[in-house]
Amino acid sequence: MVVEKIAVIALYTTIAMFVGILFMGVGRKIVARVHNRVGPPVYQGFIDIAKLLTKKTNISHGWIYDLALLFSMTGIMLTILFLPIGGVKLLSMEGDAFLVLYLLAIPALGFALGAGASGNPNAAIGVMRALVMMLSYELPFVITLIALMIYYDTSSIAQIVEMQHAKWAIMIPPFVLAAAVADMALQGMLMEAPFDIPTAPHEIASGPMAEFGGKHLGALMIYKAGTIVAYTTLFVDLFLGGGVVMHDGSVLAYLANFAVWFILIFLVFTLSLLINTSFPRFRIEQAFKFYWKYEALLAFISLIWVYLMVIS
Amino acid sequence: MKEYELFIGPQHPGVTGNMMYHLWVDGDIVTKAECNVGYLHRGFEKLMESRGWMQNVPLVCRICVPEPDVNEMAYAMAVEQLMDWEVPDRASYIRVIVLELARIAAYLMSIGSYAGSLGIYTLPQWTLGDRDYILDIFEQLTGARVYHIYIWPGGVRWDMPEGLPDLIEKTLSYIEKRLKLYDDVFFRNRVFFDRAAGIGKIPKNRAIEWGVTGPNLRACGYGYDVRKLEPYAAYGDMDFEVVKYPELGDFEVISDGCDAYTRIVVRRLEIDQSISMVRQALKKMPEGEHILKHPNWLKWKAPAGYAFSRVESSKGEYGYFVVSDGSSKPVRIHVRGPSYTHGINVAETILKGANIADVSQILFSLDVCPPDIER
Amino acid sequence: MKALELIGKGEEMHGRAYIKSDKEEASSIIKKLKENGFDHFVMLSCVDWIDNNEFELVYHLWSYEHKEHVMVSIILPRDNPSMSSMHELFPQIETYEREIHEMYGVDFEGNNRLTPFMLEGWHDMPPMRKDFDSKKFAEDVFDSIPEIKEEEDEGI
Amino acid sequence: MGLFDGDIMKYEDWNKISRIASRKSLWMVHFCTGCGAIELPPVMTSRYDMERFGMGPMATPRQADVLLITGYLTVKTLKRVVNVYEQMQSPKYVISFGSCPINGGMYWDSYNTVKRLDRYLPVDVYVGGCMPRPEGVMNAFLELMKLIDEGKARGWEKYQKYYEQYKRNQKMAFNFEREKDEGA
Repeated sequence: MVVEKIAVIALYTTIAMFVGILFMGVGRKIVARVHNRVGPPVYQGFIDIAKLLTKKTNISHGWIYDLALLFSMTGIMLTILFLPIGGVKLLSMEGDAFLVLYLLAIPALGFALGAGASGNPNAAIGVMRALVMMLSYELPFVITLIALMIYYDTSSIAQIVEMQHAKWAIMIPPFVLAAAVADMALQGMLMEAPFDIPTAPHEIASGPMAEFGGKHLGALMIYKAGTIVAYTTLFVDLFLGGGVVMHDGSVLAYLANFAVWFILIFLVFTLSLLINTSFPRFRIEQAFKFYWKYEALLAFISLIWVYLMVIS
Repeated sequence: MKEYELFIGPQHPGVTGNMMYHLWVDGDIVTKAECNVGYLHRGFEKLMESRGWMQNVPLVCRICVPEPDVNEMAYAMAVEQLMDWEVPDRASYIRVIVLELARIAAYLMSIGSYAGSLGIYTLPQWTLGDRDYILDIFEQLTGARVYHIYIWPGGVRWDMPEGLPDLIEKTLSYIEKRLKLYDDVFFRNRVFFDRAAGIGKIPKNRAIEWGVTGPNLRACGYGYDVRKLEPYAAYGDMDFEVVKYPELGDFEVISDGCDAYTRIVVRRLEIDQSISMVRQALKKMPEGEHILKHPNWLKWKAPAGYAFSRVESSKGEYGYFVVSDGSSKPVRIHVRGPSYTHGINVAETILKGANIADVSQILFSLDVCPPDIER
Repeated sequence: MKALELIGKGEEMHGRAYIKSDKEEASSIIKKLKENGFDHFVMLSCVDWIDNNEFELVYHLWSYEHKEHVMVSIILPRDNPSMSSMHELFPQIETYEREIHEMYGVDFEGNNRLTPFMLEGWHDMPPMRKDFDSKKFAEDVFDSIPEIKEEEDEGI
Repeated sequence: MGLFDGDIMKYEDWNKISRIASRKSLWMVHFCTGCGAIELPPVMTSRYDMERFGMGPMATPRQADVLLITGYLTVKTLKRVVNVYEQMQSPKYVISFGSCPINGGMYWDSYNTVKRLDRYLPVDVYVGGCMPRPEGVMNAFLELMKLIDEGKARGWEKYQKYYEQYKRNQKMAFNFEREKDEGA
């Protein structure tokens, strides 16, 4: 039983990483189409990572720098395991919504640790910006999450997914507002414009990544691929019913749910890319103001609205 | 965080070419900036002293890479002043067409790279792709994409080929169509307003004293343009209004001028102006000779004297100071690049107190081009 | 021309006013021109007249008001040339003075930023002087650098 | 180290995978060393689009594989270029643009430009012309990909092997006067 469970977990993390790396290539292709270009092949992400991992030299900046990447990678994998993918529960339990919130902070912290160890002033600025960004987008995101938890009366993401069988959360009026807020928070989590502040190449030479190269950068890209899957899946689980369309537990249902999940995270990711291609980037204090002023206000309105719906 | 030092460049995407800014930063605020140039110093002025009057023509265009024709024009004008030549009318009109097309190309590039510095990579991709169609015109007219060596002392190298006016018209209407798209994506973008308004202000009362010229000066509200002040080529016959700060056409006036936003919008409006000027020049162009007869290039001697010529480029005012002692080689050619003041003294002063997030934005909005600082 | 009237001397040259001045008088002339509308400092250039053994500094000013260009010229001896700095009048003169200090070896008193500007680790004579032979220098320095000797085997 | 010694996979095969991957994903340093940089934007943007072949600009040398010497190099820039080159992680490649790095080009008698780049850095591919056209630039990239595929782009190995000679030449260019005094 345990062996089986481990095998399934290994399978799912592999699939998640695979999908993430594929999405990196697809994303570049989509962006290229907006730019009027042909763009790289969709499997470009795999080639890039293969190249980086087969680089001959490897410059390290001490053991914190090396371990920090593992730290991030573990964080993001754990996050994926606590999120139902296509309705399949891996490590779900009661109260995992809070756990996921904590887990989401780990990769960013690991990233910050590694970048800080590299000793580049650009990286230091980038890390500071990344931490401020995290602080900014978490407030509106947590409020929307609380709204969901109040409405569905549970603190388990898997249960939230299950309760959306009849009707996706986004079909309920207050959650349209909440989904919009969460989507902008997602934009910040994925570090896409207008919130690609921590890695702005023109300002701080790609920030935390400034000193990463070779195998370290390859590992970083895998981690980045993981974040794409984790964050989009979180959004799909919370607002789009986790992509579950059939509930009879058959193999067909399993495959169908998986396919729908894939399509949904792809759509969410595409939306974020399209926003990315049509906005310049904010300054960090503007981003902070945006999240804590407008976004938090909207999130609060949806929270009160949900509360009124629940008590009436 | 306590005060630390930051080097922007020479290998850095946030600087407008091969140059370096040494910043002292306190938290996010720049407390002191120092410009370090010389990475592109090829000693042009020295090389020109050992070459003949005609041999210098291919050298001068290398001084400004994004818009080489202004250099050819300024050098040709200075030599014409020394030789006391009157350029044929047709050549003057062709010169206007070439200069204005080069200006459009340079503005497209500078707007694109400015947008890139703000993080919207869609716009540079579009503008640089569209700029290539103008380079196609140049290729048909002059045979080269970047360095044309087309404007010679005494006229232009050869006459305009047949059918080129149609191609120019086609390209211009295409670019006009595309400009609308740029406006929607970038020039009416809320985030752009938030980022650019009030950033990198040049104090209005000191702008002239600091030697600010070109679109940067016009963004401060002074309607000074060399094309109007000292009309060269056929600019005297052209009908145009100088774009300056409060009159920004369709675009919103969201700040009190002198800032990055106004500088970029002025550049955007001058593309429209250049398009209309190319059309006028095509319409008014007379028939006739395209170049005066040159003396033998190897024995060409220019009369002794001091000549100064100035032209308006997309970056500001270009000046050529040419000294001749009556021999076949110049004694001294000194080039006044617009970036010389913008990139060093103005940038060093206005970067003080800026946020590091805005440093590259300010540099791109000043349109600093290092080759003309260092030469 | 307005500038010639204002200063009371000089000549017209290819449509530009050309005023000959000297070291002491120059700064008062430029100050006077600045106060009377010549408020755009175009550039400061230096000409090496090696046959007369002198440098000529040329201050270019432009007036947006009168639409007129004026050159103020100063002759300096070629040995130990020095001039007083005018960066209080126009801040960007500082940069021009730095360049001329580096390229011609002219000293500007009062300018405390005469640090290396474009060249780095330059030990030879200032390169823009006429007696500096750029071609010979290039041959001496860059052609003397040997090629990389490669061994025959292609094991690498 | 079983994977590399031939227990699982032959060293040659491993190298081949590495070459196939790096051929299709060449990242270049964002460093405009000279006027040739003006023809790079058209190559990277929508008209010619080098991203089709997996190429893209990178902000820092650590992340990049290809160093483009876009045109003439002044002595002052050469110092930075050597720094950037040494920061890059091998395998790394150098492409030189235009005629100036080949033999000095039109700056053959300038006192401040380096005349022959191959005496200071190992160059894999040269593009001739002033300016090289975007087609020429693209051709150079494709040529480099071919060389990598055949295992012939070994400039970085050459740099390691003849490191003393390269360093000596660089030093001679940087401190010419001092060197001359010591020699005399």
